[in-house]
Amino acid sequence: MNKLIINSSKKLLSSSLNKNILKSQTALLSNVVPDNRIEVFVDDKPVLVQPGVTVLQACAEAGVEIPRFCYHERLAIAGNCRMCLVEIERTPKPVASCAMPVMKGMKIKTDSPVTRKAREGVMEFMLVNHPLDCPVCDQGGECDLQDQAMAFGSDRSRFTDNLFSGKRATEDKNLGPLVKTSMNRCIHCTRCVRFASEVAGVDDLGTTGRGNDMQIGTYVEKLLASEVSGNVIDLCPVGALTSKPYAFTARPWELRKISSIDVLDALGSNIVVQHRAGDVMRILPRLNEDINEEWLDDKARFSYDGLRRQRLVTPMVRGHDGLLKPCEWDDAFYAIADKLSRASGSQIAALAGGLADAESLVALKDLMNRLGSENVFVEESFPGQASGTDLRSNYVANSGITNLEQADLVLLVGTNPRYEAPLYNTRIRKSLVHNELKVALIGSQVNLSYEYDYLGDSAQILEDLLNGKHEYSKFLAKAKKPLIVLGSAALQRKDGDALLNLATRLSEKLRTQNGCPNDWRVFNVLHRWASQVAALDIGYRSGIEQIKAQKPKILYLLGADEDLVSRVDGDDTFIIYQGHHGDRGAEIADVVLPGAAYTEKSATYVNTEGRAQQASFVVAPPGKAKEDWQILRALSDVLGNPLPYDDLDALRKRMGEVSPTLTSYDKIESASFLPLSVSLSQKVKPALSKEPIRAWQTELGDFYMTNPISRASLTMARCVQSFKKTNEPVKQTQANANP
Amino acid sequence: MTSIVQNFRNLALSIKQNGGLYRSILQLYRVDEIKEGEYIGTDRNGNRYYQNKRFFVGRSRWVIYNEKYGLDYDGTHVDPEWHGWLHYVRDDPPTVKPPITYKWVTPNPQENKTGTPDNYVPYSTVKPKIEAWVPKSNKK
Amino acid sequence: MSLLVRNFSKLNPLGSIRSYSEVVNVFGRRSVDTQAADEKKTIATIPENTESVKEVSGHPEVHLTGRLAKIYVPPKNSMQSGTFGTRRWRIDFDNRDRWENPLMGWGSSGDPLSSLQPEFGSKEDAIVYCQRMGFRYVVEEEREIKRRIKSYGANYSWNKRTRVSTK
Amino acid sequence: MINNSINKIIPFLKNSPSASSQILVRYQSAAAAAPPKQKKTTFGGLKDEDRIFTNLYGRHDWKLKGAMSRGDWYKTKEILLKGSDWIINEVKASGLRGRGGAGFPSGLKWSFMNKPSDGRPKYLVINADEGEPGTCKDREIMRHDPHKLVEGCLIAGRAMGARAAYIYIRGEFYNESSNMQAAINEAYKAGLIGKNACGTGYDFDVYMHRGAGAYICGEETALIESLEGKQGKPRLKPPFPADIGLFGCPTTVTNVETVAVAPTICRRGGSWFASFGRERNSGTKLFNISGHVNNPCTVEEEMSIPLKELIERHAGGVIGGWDNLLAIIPGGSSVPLIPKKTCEEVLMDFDSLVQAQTGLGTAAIIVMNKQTDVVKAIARLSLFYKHESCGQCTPCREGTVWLTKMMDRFVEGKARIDEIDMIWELSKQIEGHTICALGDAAAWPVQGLIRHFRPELERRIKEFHATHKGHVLDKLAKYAN
Repeated sequence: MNKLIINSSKKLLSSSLNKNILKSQTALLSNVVPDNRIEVFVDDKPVLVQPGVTVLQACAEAGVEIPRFCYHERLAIAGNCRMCLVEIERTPKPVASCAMPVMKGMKIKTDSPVTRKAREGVMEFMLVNHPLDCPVCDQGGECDLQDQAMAFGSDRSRFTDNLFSGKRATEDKNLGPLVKTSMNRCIHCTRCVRFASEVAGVDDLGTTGRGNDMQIGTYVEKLLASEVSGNVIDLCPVGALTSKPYAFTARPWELRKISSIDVLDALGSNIVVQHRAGDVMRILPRLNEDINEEWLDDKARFSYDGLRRQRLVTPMVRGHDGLLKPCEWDDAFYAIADKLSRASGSQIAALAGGLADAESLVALKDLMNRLGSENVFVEESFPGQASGTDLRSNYVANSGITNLEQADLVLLVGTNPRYEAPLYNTRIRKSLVHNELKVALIGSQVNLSYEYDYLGDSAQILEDLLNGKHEYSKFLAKAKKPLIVLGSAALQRKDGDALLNLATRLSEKLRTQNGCPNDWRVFNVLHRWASQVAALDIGYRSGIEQIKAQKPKILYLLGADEDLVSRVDGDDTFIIYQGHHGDRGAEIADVVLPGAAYTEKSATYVNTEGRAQQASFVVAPPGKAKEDWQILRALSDVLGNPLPYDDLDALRKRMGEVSPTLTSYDKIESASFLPLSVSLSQKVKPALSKEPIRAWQTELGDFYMTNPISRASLTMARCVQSFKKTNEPVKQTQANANP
Repeated sequence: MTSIVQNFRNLALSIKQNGGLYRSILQLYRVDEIKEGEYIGTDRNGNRYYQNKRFFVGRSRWVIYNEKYGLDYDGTHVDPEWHGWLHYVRDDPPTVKPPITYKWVTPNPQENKTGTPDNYVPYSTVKPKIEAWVPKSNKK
Repeated sequence: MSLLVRNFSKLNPLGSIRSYSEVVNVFGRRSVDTQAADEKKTIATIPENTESVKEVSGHPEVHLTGRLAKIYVPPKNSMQSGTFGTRRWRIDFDNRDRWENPLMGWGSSGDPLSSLQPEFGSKEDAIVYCQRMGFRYVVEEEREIKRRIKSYGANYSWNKRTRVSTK
Repeated sequence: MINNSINKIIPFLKNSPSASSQILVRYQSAAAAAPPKQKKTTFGGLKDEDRIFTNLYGRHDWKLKGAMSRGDWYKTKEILLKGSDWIINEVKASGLRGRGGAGFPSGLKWSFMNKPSDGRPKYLVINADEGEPGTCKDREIMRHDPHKLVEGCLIAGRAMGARAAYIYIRGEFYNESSNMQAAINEAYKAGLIGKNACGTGYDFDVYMHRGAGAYICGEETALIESLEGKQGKPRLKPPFPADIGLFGCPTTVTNVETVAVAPTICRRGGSWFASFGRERNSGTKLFNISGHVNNPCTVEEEMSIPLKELIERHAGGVIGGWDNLLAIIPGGSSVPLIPKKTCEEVLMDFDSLVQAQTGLGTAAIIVMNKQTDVVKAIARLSLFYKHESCGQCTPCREGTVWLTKMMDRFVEGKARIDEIDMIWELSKQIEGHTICALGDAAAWPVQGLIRHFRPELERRIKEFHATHKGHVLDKLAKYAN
């Protein structure tokens, strides 16, 4: 944090006045030689732009925003809404600025009478069939059509014909439980169609009919089967596509918007949590070019209703009758203290789950250490032989997410990024579409929404690739900027060590032999859980078997809900569960301590590329629940061994001591210990398993409910249901075909 | 001149009606006032009702609460049947003209329980925003 | 001594003129105006020195010292295509607890800063504001906008994957 | 036909406050700026030996043998061997302008394709999607003279170095496509096209593709989309098809008639072709005369023939005599109509018709005599454009419907006088703001009607209001303007 604080320096004058100009010099042209820029005039103001950019982009450089509906920065150009018409000198008629490339010396007039008249005319045509239902429309208040009608439309209506024939009426489509349609409002910008086919990679949406009868839809009624389908809601410039769970619950101006990050996968997508009077009403993506761009996957966007269900609102202690009973904090703490006082350090173990924040992880580890225990584990295991978790480059996505766009070959091992990290997958897809990226996959043959080379599902292939025996080796050898993405699901296998070993060695081989740039990193681990990288940074170990073997007297679960330990494993073990949802962990616990979910605490998470980010406090934890680190701090007080931090700042200072990466927010510390790791790993020769490598999730139905929050969400349950309903007949016929 | 005499006479009447000087002082302590008037009746709680038309309307009918209430008397101790007469809703007291009793009229009117452990607490009929977890094992 | 410092800073040509600092209530959104010719006009000047005004600001002490201000450029709203809101530096304070009013069910807050979102023309202005008010602050640097060079012809390219398949 | 980038030629109309100034500004194309000096002064009466389409009426054998006997495929090899530059120069010299409606000089257009190759093949696409109401010239060629088109494909393809030609034929033309396919098969069999076409060492294939009956697929980029298997929705320009066209490759889309006359031009020389018609409007042309004439026909005539003479000489005159004429749409449904007075002096060529505030279009002359309900006729055209709008871009998708609704009311007179000005403004809002020229085509007939028949519209409105006292429109009038 200290690094970020900028002291008031004296070089001040520039930025306020020249902000836009500075922006224009850096934005388009970051990696281009500035010499070939051409000059165009926007409203007689000269601007230097890269040749090939569109008139609309050139105007944006000049700080003039052209109204638009169909144009979107991240989608292909369609040019069909005609709202962006501008007059260009010496052209006979106004041109669509979104599609027109600039030419040297072009004189663009964005506010001339011709331009204004054209906009007004187009706006009138947009409105002639648009229903006047803004008061009951969910888009009202954040509607492009509203805003632009105010700014560029006419001040009176001429729709005499509405008296005689009315407006166009279109049947609403059913796109599943997430996207609500109100097709009367559609202005046929086709943004949703383009998003589905370009970004999501599902050709589900399209147009049917022609002329005024043209409709957007799915041809036949079907689920919009995409893990990123919610983004069409954002993209829709009117209220034709709105959010079904959010429908009629709030208006945008009532909502308080808090920037935060998503923790339901390991990417750490940036989000805006919008709440009203302590209720999370919806979650929207926040633009961050380095992580999620402008998108958000459906689980992150729609599982917020899980934050209101199945919550732990009060501490509980298991009574003599074997039932969990609500109680006060003191009672719960004394029950724990009572047990702890009778256990030695080695008899205590802690297990951290996938949604734990770095603050509570540090606090828990400190507490355990004070109690004399070194048994702190993470649920998600990570191979520990050779260098394992000692070297950071072994367990993060070293090349980062943005570098996917520069890569020319991606080898996915034992992962299905489409469901494990949907936005990682859209990034791969983006690169595939725009940069001719090649993708190869070892593992289950899943639908990644794009074409890839399937190498098989045997672990042996990795070894063959390393030795150059596999026929695909020649493609790997040719790649100038290859990437290897190892899924953390594959590392859960018995031969996880061997896979990690092979993948790191292959990566290092490619990096050194293919002539990659110096700062190019090949090896990536794609995690599934938001807490994993921070936990490994802090020094948590993996190995659930160890816990099971030890049979500890006291087991502290910090949000561990993945069913890895059960009552059967240690019948006399005293289990303490701290977390926010009553899920699998709370069910087996003797003491339940209610913690805070990710929207209820200011907490640090480190994403799969090793980037530390902060989730924000949005709403208060429900009932008697408290922020997790505070619970641990209070417990340590009761135990008579208080942790040395009283507030978040002190705790974060301690975090920085444990691992500086945890507090250097929004930065990726590049770790280049891979050569070292490889040299260490060569000593170990673990055996490969014959079992085929399987993906964690193979179909969309698996994607929705993966963690306590999404498992508690009704919306997610509905998604799973409608997915099953859609795919039932297919499965039956398949079953009949292959008995 | 006559008014002074009258006042003394009234005072003497009041003291007499309240049962002597000592009881009058007690009464004064309890209700801050001693008045003389026509005894109208007693309700089922033992409260006694008086009337003296010499006083202006609003002060001409009053109740002396049963002594069992001590200083904790309350407006709701007045019997509903007498309430109408006491507040000038009806001209005749229930001793003269008994009120019509309906089936729905409760035979045992309750006093105000505010401030006591039995007091009424309003409850919300709205579903709680946060749905708390109930352990599965408890449901058995 | 403090007087001297103040005078000195007044002599500083860079320090004496600051650009505007406009306080916009979150509810007081402006109308859409893409042209915004007057965008950079100075509305008011604030002195650059570190003279504290927190004593006269009227904020309760606890909300001056205990709060963390985040200075940042708001990203584009993903629901809309307009970028007007992304032109200035804004201050957000750390969020505080809100609760439902037990009588009426309205949202309540004990936080006087929750509706305050001052906007500034530059990062430095915002920093000076925080210093003068005595807020602790964090600066989130502006993110660079990455614009693709796009071409309509790519939709129909003969050998690229940008070729449009669905309409 | 609305193909061949009409918008390149016909300029955008400025939105001026008054109708009269709009008329002045209108059609100030570069072509019409300064009339060139004319060598000839009288036109028409094309002699039989100068006819290009000698089997227009199907009286002779349309197959290869008959075609060869009429001179087709004669010395095609020599023409091909002279090279693309020679062919393009001949076509340039002939002054041939595209016959699809926009009238872009063909030689110039073909020369756009002669850029050095970047590895992509080039394609010639023949627009045989003849859907313009009133037009029936291409189908005659394809049914009765298909070899003219096949040979034209080869020569035009050679001129632009195309690898193959795609003939996109309207789906409804069943007989035409059958004959066309038969002709192509014959030509393949005779070695005239295909590998080593005509023995020149030049490989050239011709494919036929039947459309599915969408008028918009006659727009060149929509046609390309349709050929690619997608919905026929026009693309924006730039990029022009000569840069990114069919399957992303350089493509030229030309009309059937343009290509079919090319072999004859090459054989008889560009100067022969240029000797017909006025300067810059040279050549012969197929005229389709329909409507209220005694003898509707398709006829090949010299360009610049006076409209009156054309009708009197070939179509047997207007029914009920010339004086019974009300108006004529001279170039297919998408151009504005002209009243009788203009019809008397106008010449049937590009420049003269532009001066008359209309266009040559496809030279489909629709004659309307005084028994026509002219408002209803134009309303029907509006309905046609409404039905055929592809729905891609806003002004056309919404505007055509609006125009149709208003025109339907104008037929009864159920409107206000000021709505005439409003529909004029609406048509201006559509025109020039759309992706393709269909928006313009929908706007122009309405504009033509208002320009020449405003009194008729006003009369109907007054009549309606006289018989419908207290109509809802009266209440509206309060709020109008």
